[in-house]
Amino acid sequence: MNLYEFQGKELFRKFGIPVPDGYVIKAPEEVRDDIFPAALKAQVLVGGRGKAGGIKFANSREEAINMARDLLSQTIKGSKVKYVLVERKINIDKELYISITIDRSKRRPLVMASTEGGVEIESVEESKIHMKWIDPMHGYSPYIAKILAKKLNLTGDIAKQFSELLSGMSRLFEEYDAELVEINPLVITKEGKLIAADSKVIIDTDSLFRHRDVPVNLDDLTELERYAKEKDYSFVELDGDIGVIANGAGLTMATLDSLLLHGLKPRNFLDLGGTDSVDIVKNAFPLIMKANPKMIFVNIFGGVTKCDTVANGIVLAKKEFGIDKPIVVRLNGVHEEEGRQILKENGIEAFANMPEAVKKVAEIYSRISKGVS
Amino acid sequence: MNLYEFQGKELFRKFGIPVPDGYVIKAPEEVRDDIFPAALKAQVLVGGRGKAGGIKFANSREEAINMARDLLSQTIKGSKVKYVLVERKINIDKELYISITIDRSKRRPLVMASTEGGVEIESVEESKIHMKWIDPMHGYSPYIAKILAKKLNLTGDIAKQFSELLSGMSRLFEEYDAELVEINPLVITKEGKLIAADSKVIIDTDSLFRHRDVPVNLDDLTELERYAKEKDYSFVELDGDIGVIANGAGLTMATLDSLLLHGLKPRNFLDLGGTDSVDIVKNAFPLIMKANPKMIFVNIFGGVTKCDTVANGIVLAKKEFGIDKPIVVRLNGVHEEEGRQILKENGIEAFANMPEAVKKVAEIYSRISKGVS
Amino acid sequence: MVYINKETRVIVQGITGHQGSFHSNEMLKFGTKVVAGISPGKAGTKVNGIPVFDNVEETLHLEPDATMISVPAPYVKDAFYEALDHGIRVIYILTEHVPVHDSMEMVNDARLKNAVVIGPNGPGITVVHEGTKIGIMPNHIFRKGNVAVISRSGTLTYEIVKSITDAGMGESTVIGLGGDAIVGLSFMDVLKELRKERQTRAVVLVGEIGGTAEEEAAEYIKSEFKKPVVAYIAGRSAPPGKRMGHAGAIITRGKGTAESKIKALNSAGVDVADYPQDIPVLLQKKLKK
Amino acid sequence: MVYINKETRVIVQGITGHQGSFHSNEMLKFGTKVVAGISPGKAGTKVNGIPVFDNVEETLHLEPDATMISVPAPYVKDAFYEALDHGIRVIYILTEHVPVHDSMEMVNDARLKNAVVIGPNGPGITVVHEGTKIGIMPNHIFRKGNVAVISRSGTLTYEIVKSITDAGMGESTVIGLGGDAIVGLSFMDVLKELRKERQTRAVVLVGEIGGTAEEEAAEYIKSEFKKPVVAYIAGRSAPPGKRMGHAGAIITRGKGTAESKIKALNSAGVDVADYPQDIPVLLQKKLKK
Repeated sequence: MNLYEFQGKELFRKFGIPVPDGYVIKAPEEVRDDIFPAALKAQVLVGGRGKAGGIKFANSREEAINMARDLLSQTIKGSKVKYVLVERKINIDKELYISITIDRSKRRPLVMASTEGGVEIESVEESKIHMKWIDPMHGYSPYIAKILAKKLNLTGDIAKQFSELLSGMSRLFEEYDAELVEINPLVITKEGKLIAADSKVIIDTDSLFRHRDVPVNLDDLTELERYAKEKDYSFVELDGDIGVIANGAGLTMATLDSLLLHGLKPRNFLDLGGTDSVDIVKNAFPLIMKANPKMIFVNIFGGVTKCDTVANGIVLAKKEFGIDKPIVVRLNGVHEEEGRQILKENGIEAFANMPEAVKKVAEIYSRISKGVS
Repeated sequence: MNLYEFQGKELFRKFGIPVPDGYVIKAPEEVRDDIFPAALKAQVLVGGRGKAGGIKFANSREEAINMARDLLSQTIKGSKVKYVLVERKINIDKELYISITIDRSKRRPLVMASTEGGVEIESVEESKIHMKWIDPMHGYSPYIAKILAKKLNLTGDIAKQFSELLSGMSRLFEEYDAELVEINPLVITKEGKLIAADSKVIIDTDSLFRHRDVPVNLDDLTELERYAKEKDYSFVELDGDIGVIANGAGLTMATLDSLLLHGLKPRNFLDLGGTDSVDIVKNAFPLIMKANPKMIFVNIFGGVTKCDTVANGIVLAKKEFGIDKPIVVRLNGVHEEEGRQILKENGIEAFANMPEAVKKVAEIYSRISKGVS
Repeated sequence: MVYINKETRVIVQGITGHQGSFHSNEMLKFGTKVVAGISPGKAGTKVNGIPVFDNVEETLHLEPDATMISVPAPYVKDAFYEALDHGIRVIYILTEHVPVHDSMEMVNDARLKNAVVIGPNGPGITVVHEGTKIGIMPNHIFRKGNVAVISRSGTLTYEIVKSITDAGMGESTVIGLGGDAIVGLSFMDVLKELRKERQTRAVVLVGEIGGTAEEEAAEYIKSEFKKPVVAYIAGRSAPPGKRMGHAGAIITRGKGTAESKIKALNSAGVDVADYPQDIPVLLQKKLKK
Repeated sequence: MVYINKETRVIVQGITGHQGSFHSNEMLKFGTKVVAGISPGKAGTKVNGIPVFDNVEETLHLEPDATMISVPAPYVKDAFYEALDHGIRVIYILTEHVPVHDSMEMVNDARLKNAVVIGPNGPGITVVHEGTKIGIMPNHIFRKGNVAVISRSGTLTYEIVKSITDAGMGESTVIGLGGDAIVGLSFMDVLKELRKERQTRAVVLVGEIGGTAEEEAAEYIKSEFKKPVVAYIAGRSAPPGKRMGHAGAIITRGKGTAESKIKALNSAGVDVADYPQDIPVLLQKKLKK
């Protein structure tokens, strides 16, 4: 779950991480007249906001209202701006980078720090990124801040502030099941204060049952993905035009990949999961049809989800929803004979082999495309 | 640091452990007229309060005031009663026992539970005490409550309450650096509620720097011990009549033991610790003299604390405080020759051998005692 | 023998649930010694003839070595520690959606205690030549043989196993590592076990996008692993930043792409199949050499 | 060799403090390879000719194996994890008044990682025949020999060691376990190390009231330990419920009395001295047999 900058900063406050004075608005007239000069920051869940013109500076309320109106009408990388964060402008002396994330191969949290703040960390050369790992059994220890502070050339009071900040970040990371807590830039002000100028916090979606206070932001999903989420399908929208239904995340990915090897582009990822239900199969079709694909490829290896169940689901969907797009089906695994028989009786051919099925998809697709052109 | 029952129950409330309604008073007139019938419980840091008449039951405010007056005038096992806890009387159906303590040899917290509540756990036969250990790396896990609840024959809602209670106890134990969290009796009321009728909480004194909210109770120390604590001496009052000054906890104990083997009884334990300071040695004497011993035995093995430092301290003390009791000194280790020379010059004989020194103590003691009788 | 053998005594935590009861029966049919099930409040009953107990402590007289955990995600950690603290040293977690911080803690703790965690969110382990399995892989796809399959996937694994079986070959050990970002075992961990294991003569890696486990495996194969290895990597067509079903299948910050994995594997002499169905052909080619 | 030898490379965390600077010099004089000291903000300076660094990471090029921690009690845990996380596997903690929950965590973590914790609140370890020590035991009391001394005490240990030396015998390894309720090593842990160690021909246990470590050692000696053992137990005269200086020296709930310990040791064939000074006599008697 990606948090908006302002939500991340609320958590920062809770853990004693200093942030600029500020407040969030949903309409231009909510701008107050107290903290100028101010920064106005469009709140979106995608990156690259600065370059897209999502940050402006205002010296008065009037100026700020106009800027807020402008920002709230923008769409940044496909995301409509719904909130603007109004913050007291800070006097930047230096910009640093600090984050805690999960190192998958070391299976433990990783703290990364750099003197090169304010730019994307991916663009910073590796020698300038300092890393320390947190042992997940005993948790964060303050010596990590001591070592990193020295590498960032922080001394005296700033080093002390850094130690408190990192300890707050690590508690936030742990207590809120975060996948990422990032401050970029972490600013040293001309007044000698360390302050989190931005926030990027991602909370593990699977942990939300114990974090009732974490807001559910779905603005980084497409409209179709939000719909699929409501219906409880594991669904990702892609930019091709062949609808895909498969079972198992790995097999579904393999299905998309196979299409691509034939120069065909999938419209979506849709994994039926491991439940043996005719309804789940059936209702996947109206979801796919909303994506308006040119044709549909159903690729099933029956295990928990049995082939005859899938066949029945397809037949019902065709009848109930009047699916008029071509459907190619490949069935293997548990009850494959029964499944193929059911489909055959309903005039649908089912392949027993994935490469052949993909070839058939390519053939039909090429025919449709010619017909259209 | 031993907490009073009412202080322990304040912590219980903080961790969601149910306790009876109640409040603490320091004077009889502080009794309110709201929670009768009520139990009045003398607050002392020593055990065995019930048998000593420290718990009474009142049906009205008037009755309670009289009882409170009585309790507040009592001294239980040498401890003056300063507080009385007034609590709504509970309807006891069953009395259980539950505690978390540190198992030294297993190096981990131990949870003990028994159906035999309301009596001293030492008197309960072992087969009726159920034990589970908490892994200190991953901490308490709820399965422990599940297993213990079954052994206590708790089911349904009571088992659920027990699970929440034990989880609260374990958080208190961990977050407050407790050495003991004990509820005895843990009561099941006739209304089907689990409630902590008593509390015994001991917080690790060495952890108090991070628990500023834990009260410092010194009522279980003798007056002399409190005085020694203020002066920062490691001191324990004993019931003999030979004052002891030594260095190192082990050697000090060994000194007391050696006296005892000669039928001599030490007045105190006093360990000078590992600092090489004439003042610390010198100021130990007025402390010892407050205990009014018949004689003083100084037993030193010089290491960090050097023998000449000790000698100088003794000489200064004799001069400054006019110590008139016989002093036997044994000096070995670093600078022993210098130390013995200093003492010799001031008319004090110093032994180079502990058994001989103890023999000398016995000899002098016997002479003094005869002189007295 | 990898992690378990025919003598391994298995308990099922959550045996009265849908998955627990169905798969404990399938395990029995496959030959697994399922000695007990756990379901609080159900002690004294039986599921598929397996005695049910209220907690793990009560099963200790049956000397369990391994457990299958099939309880809802919020309770996995408690069930896991109940098993670990009572000395069980092979712990398979079927459950998906386990919080990643829970997994981090469990997996690290287990490694320090020399316990093996399989999963979370994987199909388990089948040691074909020992006739035993813990997990949910379909019984009928296996044939005793010499090919080990290590996979981050479920259904795709079954598909590949079946294609190996259908091609007239057979399997030694098939293990699903799990689809989460943090799982108990990596490809490299299992390769180390297989290095000197006698039954296995060739290995199939079934990887997917996300993380760097395949790249690390490639390094290890290059320097230490002498048996023939072929691979399939799912997710070539996945766009960055999108979770492809599995929590672990995500390309973040330019890392974890299929290209990177395929390149690393190729440079370690591992043939990577374009289609899952090509695996048997690649295997036969490698084994003929 | 027990835990350390003459090649062991030692760092001192808190070297600029009073204890750190004094004892690092004493260690150098004894022969210990003290390769670095830590004191934040003091990097680049020297203490007794030992280079000082800001943190443990900066000393890794010196390949330290062991550390002496002498920092105030609230900072011990951080210093400990700094050492442990950077791969140091022998960690001696001089500091007293370390919170017991911190010790529990540190000691358990270290055991899982095969690290050795000596202390907290003890005098350290001296391996006389290797000419090395970590800790604060006075240099001049030792003579190379065959008696190992394992103790929960400080000064009392020196007294006993000196009496052994004065009696014309000598020591192999002398180790102070620490006076706290939770310490890294028990008598039994060290006895296991000494069982097959060649230098040691007899062992002295210096116990005190509190806990059951002496009783457990007695059990172990009875069944497994064949070298002669003698003992002294301090605290026969201690009343229950009072801490006799050491946090660990307390008789609680009727447990941990000197009587119980002496009885257990006697029944394991261990002679227990009435006075510390009797130890050499008991040793000579045992060694003559």
